[in-house]
Amino acid sequence: MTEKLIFESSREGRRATAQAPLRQTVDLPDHLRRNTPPLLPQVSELQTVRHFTRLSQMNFSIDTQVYPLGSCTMKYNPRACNTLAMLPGFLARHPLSHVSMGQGFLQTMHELQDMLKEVTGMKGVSLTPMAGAQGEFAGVAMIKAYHDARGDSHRNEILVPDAAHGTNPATAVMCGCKVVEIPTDDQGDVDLDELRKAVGPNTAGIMLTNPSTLGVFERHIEEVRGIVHDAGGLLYYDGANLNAILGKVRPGDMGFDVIHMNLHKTFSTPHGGGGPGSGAVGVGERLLPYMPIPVVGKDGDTYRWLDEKDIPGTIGRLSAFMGNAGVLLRAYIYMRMLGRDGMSRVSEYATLNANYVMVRLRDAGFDLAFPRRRASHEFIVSLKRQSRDLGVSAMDFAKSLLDYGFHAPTTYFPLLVPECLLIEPTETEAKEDLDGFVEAMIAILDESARDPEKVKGAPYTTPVRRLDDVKAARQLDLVFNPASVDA
Amino acid sequence: MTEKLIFESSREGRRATAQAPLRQTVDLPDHLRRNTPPLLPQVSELQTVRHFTRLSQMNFSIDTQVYPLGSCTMKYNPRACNTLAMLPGFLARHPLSHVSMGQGFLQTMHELQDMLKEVTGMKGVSLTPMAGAQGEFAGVAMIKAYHDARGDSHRNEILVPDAAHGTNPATAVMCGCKVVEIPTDDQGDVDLDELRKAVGPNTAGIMLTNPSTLGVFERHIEEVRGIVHDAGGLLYYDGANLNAILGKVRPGDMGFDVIHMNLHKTFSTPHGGGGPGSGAVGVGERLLPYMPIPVVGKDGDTYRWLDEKDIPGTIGRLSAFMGNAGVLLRAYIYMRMLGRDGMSRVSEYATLNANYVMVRLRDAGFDLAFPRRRASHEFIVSLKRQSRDLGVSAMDFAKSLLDYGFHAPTTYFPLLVPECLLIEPTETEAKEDLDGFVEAMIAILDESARDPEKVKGAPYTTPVRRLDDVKAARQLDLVFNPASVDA
Amino acid sequence: MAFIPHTDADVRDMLQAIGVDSIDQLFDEIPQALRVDGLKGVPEAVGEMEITRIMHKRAARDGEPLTFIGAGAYEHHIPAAVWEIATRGEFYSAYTPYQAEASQGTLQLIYEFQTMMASLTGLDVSNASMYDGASALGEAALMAVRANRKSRSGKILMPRTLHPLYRKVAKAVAGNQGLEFIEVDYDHANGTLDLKALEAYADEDLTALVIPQPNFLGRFEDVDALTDWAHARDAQVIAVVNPTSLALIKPPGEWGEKGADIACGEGQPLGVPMSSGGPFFGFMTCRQSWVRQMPGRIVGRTTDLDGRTGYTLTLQAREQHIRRSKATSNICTNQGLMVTGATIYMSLLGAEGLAGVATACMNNTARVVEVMSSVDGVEVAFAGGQFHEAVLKLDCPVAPVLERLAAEDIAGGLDLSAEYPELGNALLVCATETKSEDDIVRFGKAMADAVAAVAGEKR
Amino acid sequence: MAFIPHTDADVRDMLQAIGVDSIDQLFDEIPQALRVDGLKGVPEAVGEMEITRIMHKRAARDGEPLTFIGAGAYEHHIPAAVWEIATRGEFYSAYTPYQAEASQGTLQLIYEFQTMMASLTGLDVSNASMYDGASALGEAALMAVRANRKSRSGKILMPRTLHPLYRKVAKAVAGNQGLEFIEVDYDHANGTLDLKALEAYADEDLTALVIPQPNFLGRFEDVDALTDWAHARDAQVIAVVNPTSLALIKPPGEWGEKGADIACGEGQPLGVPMSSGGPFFGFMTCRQSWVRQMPGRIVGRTTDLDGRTGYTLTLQAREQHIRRSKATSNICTNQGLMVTGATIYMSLLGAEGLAGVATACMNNTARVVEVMSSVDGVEVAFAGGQFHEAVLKLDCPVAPVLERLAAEDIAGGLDLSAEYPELGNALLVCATETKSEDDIVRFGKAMADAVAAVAGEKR
Ligand SMILES: Cc1ncc(COP(=O)(O)O)c(C=O)c1O
Ligand SMILES: Cc1ncc(COP(=O)(O)O)c(C=O)c1O
Repeated sequence: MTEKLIFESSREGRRATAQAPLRQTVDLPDHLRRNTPPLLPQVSELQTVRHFTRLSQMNFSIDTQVYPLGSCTMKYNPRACNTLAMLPGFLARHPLSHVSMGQGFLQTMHELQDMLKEVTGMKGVSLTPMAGAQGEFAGVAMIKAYHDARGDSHRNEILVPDAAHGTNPATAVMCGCKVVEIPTDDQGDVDLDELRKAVGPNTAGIMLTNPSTLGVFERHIEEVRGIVHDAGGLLYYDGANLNAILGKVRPGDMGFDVIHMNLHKTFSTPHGGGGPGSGAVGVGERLLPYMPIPVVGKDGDTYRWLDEKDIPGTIGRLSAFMGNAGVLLRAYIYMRMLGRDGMSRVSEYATLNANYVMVRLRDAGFDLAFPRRRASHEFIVSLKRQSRDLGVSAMDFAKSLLDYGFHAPTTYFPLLVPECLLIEPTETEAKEDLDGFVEAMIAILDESARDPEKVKGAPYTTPVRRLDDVKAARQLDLVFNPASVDA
Repeated sequence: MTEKLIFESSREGRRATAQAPLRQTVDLPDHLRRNTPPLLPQVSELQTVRHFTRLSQMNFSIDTQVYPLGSCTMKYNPRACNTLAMLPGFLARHPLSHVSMGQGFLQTMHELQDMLKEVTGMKGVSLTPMAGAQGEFAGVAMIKAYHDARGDSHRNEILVPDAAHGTNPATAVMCGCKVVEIPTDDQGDVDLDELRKAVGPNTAGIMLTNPSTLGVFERHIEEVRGIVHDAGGLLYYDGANLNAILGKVRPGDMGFDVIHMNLHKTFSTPHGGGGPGSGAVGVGERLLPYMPIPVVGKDGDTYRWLDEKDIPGTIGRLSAFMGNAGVLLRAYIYMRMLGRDGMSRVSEYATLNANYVMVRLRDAGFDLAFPRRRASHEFIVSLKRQSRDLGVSAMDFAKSLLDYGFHAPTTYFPLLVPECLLIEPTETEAKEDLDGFVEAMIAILDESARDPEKVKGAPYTTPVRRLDDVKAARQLDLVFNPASVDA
Repeated sequence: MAFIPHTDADVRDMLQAIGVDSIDQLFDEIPQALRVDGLKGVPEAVGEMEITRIMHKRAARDGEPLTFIGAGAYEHHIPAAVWEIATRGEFYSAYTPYQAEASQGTLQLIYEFQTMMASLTGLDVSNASMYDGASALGEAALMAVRANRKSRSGKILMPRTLHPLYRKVAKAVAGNQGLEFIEVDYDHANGTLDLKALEAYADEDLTALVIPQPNFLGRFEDVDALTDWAHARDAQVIAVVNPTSLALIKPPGEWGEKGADIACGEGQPLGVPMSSGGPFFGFMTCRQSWVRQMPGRIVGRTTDLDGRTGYTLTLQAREQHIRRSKATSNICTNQGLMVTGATIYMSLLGAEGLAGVATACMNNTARVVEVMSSVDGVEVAFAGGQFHEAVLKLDCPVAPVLERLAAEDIAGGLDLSAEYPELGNALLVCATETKSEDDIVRFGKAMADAVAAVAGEKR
Repeated sequence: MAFIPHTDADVRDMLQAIGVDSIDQLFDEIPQALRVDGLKGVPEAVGEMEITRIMHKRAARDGEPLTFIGAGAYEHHIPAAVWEIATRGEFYSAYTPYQAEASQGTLQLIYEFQTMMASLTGLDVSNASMYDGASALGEAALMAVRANRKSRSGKILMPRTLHPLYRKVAKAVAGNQGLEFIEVDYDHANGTLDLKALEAYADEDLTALVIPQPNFLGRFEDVDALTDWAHARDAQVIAVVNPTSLALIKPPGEWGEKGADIACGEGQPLGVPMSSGGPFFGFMTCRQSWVRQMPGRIVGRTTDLDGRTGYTLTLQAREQHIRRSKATSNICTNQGLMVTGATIYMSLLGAEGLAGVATACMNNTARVVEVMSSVDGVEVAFAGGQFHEAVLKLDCPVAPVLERLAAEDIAGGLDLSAEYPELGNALLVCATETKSEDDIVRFGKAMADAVAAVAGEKR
């Protein structure tokens, strides 16, 4: 199954007439006018509906497949979160309309801030960052602002464990900092000796994911905190893995000064094929004066925006309005449906599922990256041995899984484990589906021994077979050129 | 791609907990209580969403394929009709609530009645029938009531051309009438001589589809009217094919006394995989006193229900409330978007598309059932010759088309044309898609000559291959029995 | 041209291929005298933007009142997933699954639906839906006539505790085929069918007895005794049941010694919005032995050429498109999409969830009864249990009370005074699981005010 | 357990397989002292039914006002098909298309999006989205620094006719990397950037000039002259444009002799609801030569093992997950689903439809200007053309006027008095194609009343 480009269904003069007013004349000087119309397809409404419906069917998704993509928390996105966030009253609200016209919305945001404070153990929350990476940006910018305000402008080194997500070092640089990489020890914890060596008078802070992207809980978190705080640095918590510890341990209690949360992971707002997300930030006492604006405040019974006047030290605005409001609504609805007890259950069952799949794969002969550790909500299998012995790589396993109807785990991340698969089942998958995944892995392993070429040729059942990424990068073809078809 | 039954994912104690209150205790005597719980699946919300999403992907539909199913008018169903009919205010309205709480809805229904009168040239409209067949029932019941009221209770013969849809004779019987079949002449018109012979003192009326299900317009409609009316019978118009004549000729002007409309065809309410539909009826002067209730009336500025008190001769109620209200909303929205000119364009382009495909198939060597006639919005190809010479049947063509990504036309209906395909492209298909259909037909024809066994084995690309209907009827398996799985 | 994809060039090429000069020429077989020139009475087209505004306004005008009416249409919580999935284009815009290989989604779903409905009613087989509950009863009566070879009378007993609109519809739908519907009175003191009242017909040739459970007045009939009474006289038993209640109460298949023969009813409570009364869907189930008398579509499981399991329409020889005038019914298009919604709904709730809904309904209605019994001028008609409807008796006319409640945005119940004059100023109320304690208290207050005001006016 | 499918038996079997006694034991690597026992500050769970009621109430409370504010978020008609399709589970619940073979739907759609945006802006290539228009500008500034090898200053000129919030965001996002944003004043008499004001910087090392078109005040800048001015000084040109306007007005790629280098802006007008300001999406396009400096995802067309056409993420070496601290940006998750909506929107409208929307917006705003110019105490700030926003000057404070309009359910515009004190009591208004003549007249009347009342109070 493949689908033509929509431009190939375009015909001069065709239109979905019900959708736009007829063109009137307009008062516009010639030098401002556009001469050639843009290349938007000229198609009917049915052609559009059919084209995009068919395209949608070419995707794997949570709603159709098990999707154990590590670090991404691909859990069920309750449908009510979507339909309720799309009620006409929420969609019709202009972001700059008078606060009296948005009390329903603002109340919801205020309650969300409060819930997130409780969940993280932080003192203040700003909902404005639009994804995890922007939350990281806000966090590091606040750390910088804190040091600057204390006259410590030289503090511009951000420590980042080598297992960290790519956004961590990239963020540090965007905030004008230098990155100091900290190695991981053989049990997946931060190498404390190296950390001690790395800290110093220029230390601005450390960015830590806990549990780390290696799928294990940083057991020496209290020592890490001590070392960094003693050196005058602050602790940043990358909340991408909050799903693993919800209701069990709180970043604020671990001593972190700032945290971002990927609401599109832990709080199940949909990933939308790439976004939108939300990277709300929580801060401790020290960083309260620097929070990104706007924040929602409450005066008596009235909710209102807090801005530069209320938070004069703010690192500023990260978006024209208040970030991904609609995503925040979805997270709020989800959190209310989970409730207090449901939150703890999330981490419990996510952890149960991960550990179960881990032991089953181990028992089936797969190598774990950290066989002596508990899995958090995810864990790593390394296919280094298979790659060496059978010539079948982690990528081949990933593509083969697609033929078994499973989305692949995260591949080749974290970079420090060779031929790795980072597997995160999430709490919303049922045992029999986990068993199905394990059986597929075993079947591929068997097949790799019997007929490795077959595995290397996978996938076979997807709309296209393995794509040539090298060609894609070398012979760049990034936009459709109608002339190329006529030729 | 196949999908397990949802019962096979059921596990004792599993639940989609967010969806229902926890069970409280309840005051219910033992003898009233149910002892064993019903066999509803015990599944999670994600499992449910995934199961039914996957099932949906196993369907052909207008939104994904060209669907030239004759007599069914599978045109584009505008999405706005659905979203607007599902606004909270419309969904929340109880059918028996006070009329002051439903003026928005009732106004809409009243306007719909008026538009349908204009479209059909009839004097009164009742929206209550829930599908074409129930509209037919209402129509014939009114004809009966009319004769009864005049003391003509012996008039109980309904004339039905042999090309008629199965619902026509079945309806006549449901109304306590006898069916007298009238043959069709070799040009697809009613055989007038036979009609003259058939009418008499017991004639209640005739049921006619015009254009008929043979895809041609009944050219002697005025003679037919004369013959039946002269004999004291009334004329019933089966409006399934209204799409062919919208804005060109009106049943009322042709002399029909009563008509049903398939709003789910002509006015594009979705077919929903089998329904719901709407079979609103329009009546001329003579049948106004017998309309099924309720009808929407207007007193000054207020809309209200008309019932037995207003229409004492009514044939009664056909549903507990007022039929498929939500379907009627969708039809209303569609009609408003078409508007006056858009209506005529429907029949023009539906007819253009049908005639175009007809001549292209003819030129490609297919036999038309009525080569000397214009197609209306549909037409018939007979594969009798191919069946005889190549052993490839209309059904084989139908199944083969599925492999080319086209839904099959209607097969083996009307019954009087052997090995027939009744093809109705509708006005919303683009020329290049019609060309694609023609090319697929040609390719199958070629293949039938080269490798008929291949064609007889089709389809190959659907979730299952050709199904054993005989086995289905002989070894009835109509409900799932969990015990059968354990065994 | 709204929804029409043709370009001028397309039209030109197509006309040329056909060999005509204009589209108009394609209509040349229609007698000229009959042709009309457009439809002037239809308004000009509006774009989607304008119709969106119009419909938003009308829907907002009708609002979302606090509803305490049941009487055949029930406000239940419908999980968002139900219609999000059911309105996916592949379900929504498909036809009846005539081409089974291209319709396995719909077909398998119907097979699952049939399984659920059969089990819910305790009977063997189910069809794929009828138009609504009331017309399903009409069809069930016709089916009983076909199935009951021992009776030739076509006489069907229908208690007055059956929904008045159902009684009317059954007569309209089945009355033309010589059936005789006989209405049997009930015990005015407790709102259920009186076995004694039946005795008047004990010696007649009866085709069937209709038993509503719970009945229209919210009461539970003595279904075991009634069923056995009918069977003892070779009459068939047609159960008219509320599917929500069946999570909790004894299913028709277990009534009396042998169980009911046919069960039917309104499927709307299973995830279908009230939506001014439709589209809803009727369900019908029966014993295996009478499956060939069933009206409507039926799906069966079978295998394909490769031996794989698949689903297909079966027993089509009962249907109009094959059997024409000898078909079991004229039904063709049914209420497929509603069945899709209901199947998703039942899957999301499960037996336990549906039982939770049913108990909440019962308890909330009991609470309304409790609150109302302390309102001046309001009395509860029948002592003892009810499912989720109850009859109140007012000491003033009902219509003006309902009008006052409507002004408070409360749909306060159904006026029974015309259909049940023997009950006086009677009002049928219903509280489903959607009603909170606050709602019920608000209803009670509003009722007290309305009754006081109307009674005051009268004086 | 909401959303958790485990049965007791499942848990038992799984714990046994793992070899622990309880789920709690799985957390034994977390230092005991840090453990919390639940989250008491979070409310108890509510079911979907309860949260549905809560959210319906809150949404109804905020209502659907008559909106005449633009200022970066525009109310347009959005075809129903857009979000019906974009929220299909397969789009909605998929991740970033890392596994290309399992994500062809999303990938092909992004390729189509890139094509549309590149063409709309008249540039060569597009990325797959940024967070929003304002942050996209920040990223564009950083990109200009990377791309402009001739400039070492990091100085970016930003006219005050650029959205004030965009200026703030650009500084917040890009300010930490040593960029210097210089605000340039405009001609207060006609609301556009004064070429003369630029001359002050004529001899400096400039990295880029930002040109908004139409500008924040609704006016058209002299983009040709400005572009040429910048290019003559080796400064790059960053266009900030409204995509709707581009159906009608000259695209950045054709500005001046050489065209703008980078275009960015807010994609929300392309089918995304206002929704309190997000999720929206930023777009960014540029010349081919600088594609390797682009931030964000980019999709390329390629072939598979069998030679079939397919789509995949490409140029990933620019991105954080490969390049880490040397990436062009830290962006990872973007606004994918909004892009899905926008691509469907642009397909449904086509070039002609989008031009229809743009002309209706221009004409409606012109009509607002006309109506307002006859209101006592209201004056139009600038003579001559505007796109779909215009500045009004009131003879009384703006805030209380807006408050009065809000009480009439009219969102009456944006108060400019704090950001543009030189304009006095200035109000920015906008009328898109969604406004009818009646709406505009109603707005005019309400404005007249509000201004009269506020002016009266003052006196
Ligand atoms: C560990 C970690 N940190 C940060 C991020 C970045 O979050 P986002 O994609 O929302 O920007 C991710 C997301 O993949 C992540 O897994
Ligand atoms: C010619 C004709 N008449 C009547 C009907 C019956 O209509 P419905 O299916 O809505 O009952 C149909 C539907 O297929 C039809 O094609």
